[in-house]
Amino acid sequence: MSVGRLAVTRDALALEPLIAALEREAQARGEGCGAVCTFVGVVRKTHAGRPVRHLEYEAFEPLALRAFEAIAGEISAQWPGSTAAIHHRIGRLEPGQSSVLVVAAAAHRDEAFQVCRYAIERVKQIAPIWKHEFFEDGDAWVEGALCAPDDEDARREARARACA
Amino acid sequence: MSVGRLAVTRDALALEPLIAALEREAQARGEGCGAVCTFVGVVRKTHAGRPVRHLEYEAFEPLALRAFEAIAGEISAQWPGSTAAIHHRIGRLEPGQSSVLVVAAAAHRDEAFQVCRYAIERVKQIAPIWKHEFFEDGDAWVEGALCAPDDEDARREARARACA
Amino acid sequence: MRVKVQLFARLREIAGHDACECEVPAGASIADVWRALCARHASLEPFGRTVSCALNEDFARMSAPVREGDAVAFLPPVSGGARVN
Amino acid sequence: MRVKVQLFARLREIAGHDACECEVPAGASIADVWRALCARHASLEPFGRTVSCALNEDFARMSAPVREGDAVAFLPPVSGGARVN
Repeated sequence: MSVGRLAVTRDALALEPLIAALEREAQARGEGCGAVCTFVGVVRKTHAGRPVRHLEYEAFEPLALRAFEAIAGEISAQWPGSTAAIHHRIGRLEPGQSSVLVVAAAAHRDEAFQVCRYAIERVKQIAPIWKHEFFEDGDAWVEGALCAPDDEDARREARARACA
Repeated sequence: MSVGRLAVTRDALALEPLIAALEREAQARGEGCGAVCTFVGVVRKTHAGRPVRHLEYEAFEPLALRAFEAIAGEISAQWPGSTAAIHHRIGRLEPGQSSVLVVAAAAHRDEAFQVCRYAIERVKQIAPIWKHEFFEDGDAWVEGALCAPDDEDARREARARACA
Repeated sequence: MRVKVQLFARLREIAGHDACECEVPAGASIADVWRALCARHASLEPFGRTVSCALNEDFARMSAPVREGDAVAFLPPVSGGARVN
Repeated sequence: MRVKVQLFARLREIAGHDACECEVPAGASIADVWRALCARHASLEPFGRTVSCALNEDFARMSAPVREGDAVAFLPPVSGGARVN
């Protein structure tokens, strides 16, 4: 496969090749996927009303890949037959640029939506990737919860958000 | 805008230009979208175990566009500030080809997922587009529910599927 | 008076054509047009319970009145009701 | 014994460097490495409640034992807990 499913990269993200790769994989494996759900995170112009000049994403890259692998494993266990891809960009990003892509492929749309939502929730929860916002008049690290991949409450919450 | 947000077309569908158009629009309008959720429906190799040779999608095109406009209106009313695009392909499609694209752009991911899911549920419910499956050994029209755009039960069900 | 009739998908296949004209009395509704059509194509009749309709390229109810030259479309069920999950 | 320490994001900025080495006694845990680090950078101490850690590029608990030459990474909170909606 020319496009790796899980990646942390300084390059611009591209959605179509990732979708194509998952579709080829699903076709090769069996009946092919019938539904693809994707999520793209985009840098906004403002945060809480303050104009954003740019962002810097910093990652502990090998551990981020391990986190993505853990998420892919959780997905395979809960939604057998589905596949997910996760690409996160790091470095300097301008408003309008994409910071993260998730692609989920499954036989039916219910599953595709659930897998995609679960994946992005888990990425935000456990991937060691930090966002540094630069405003006209200062900067701020965006910090939420403790990065704890084994925390069952967090997994439950991600599942709840994914499954209506 | 070079790409119309709502379309019924015999041409191959393309996701990236549609996402780019919605992002440009959101940027022009205000703070830009922070989240894009998309759905792609793909022709599967099999249906209920029977190998699919190809599909034919047939539409009442002007009415399908009216249905898409109605869906976009429902979305604007329920999720102000979000936008959605819907492209449906018609004619002959082979397994692996995309039949429908939905792109939803919003400030945050919760809303983007909801809008995308709502849009595809409504497309399946009310767009006058019919799927004709051709198997090795026969063919079948795929028919579900009555096409009733004002049916409140259907809208409620689409909302329930969209909002966890 | 005469109205134009458009048929789609399975209805089109059963009738053997995608367009025709129907003669209905003044004051007729879309439901009357459907009955006139079924009088010509008896095999359409079982679909009366699940058919929906459009009038001049907009969604309409079967009870809507029609006028000379109107375009009435009959639509079989669409796929959305099918519960695949 | 000596272990390598990696710091990220806000922790890196506060310490003023992204890597250093710490001397800890045999049998030390990652928590002991953190304490040794805080002894050198007092301003890191308030982050002890929210820090998580990795050992040799895999997730680990603060109670995990370390060995000579191990690479310990300290991670500030990630964004996922923030409730924007």
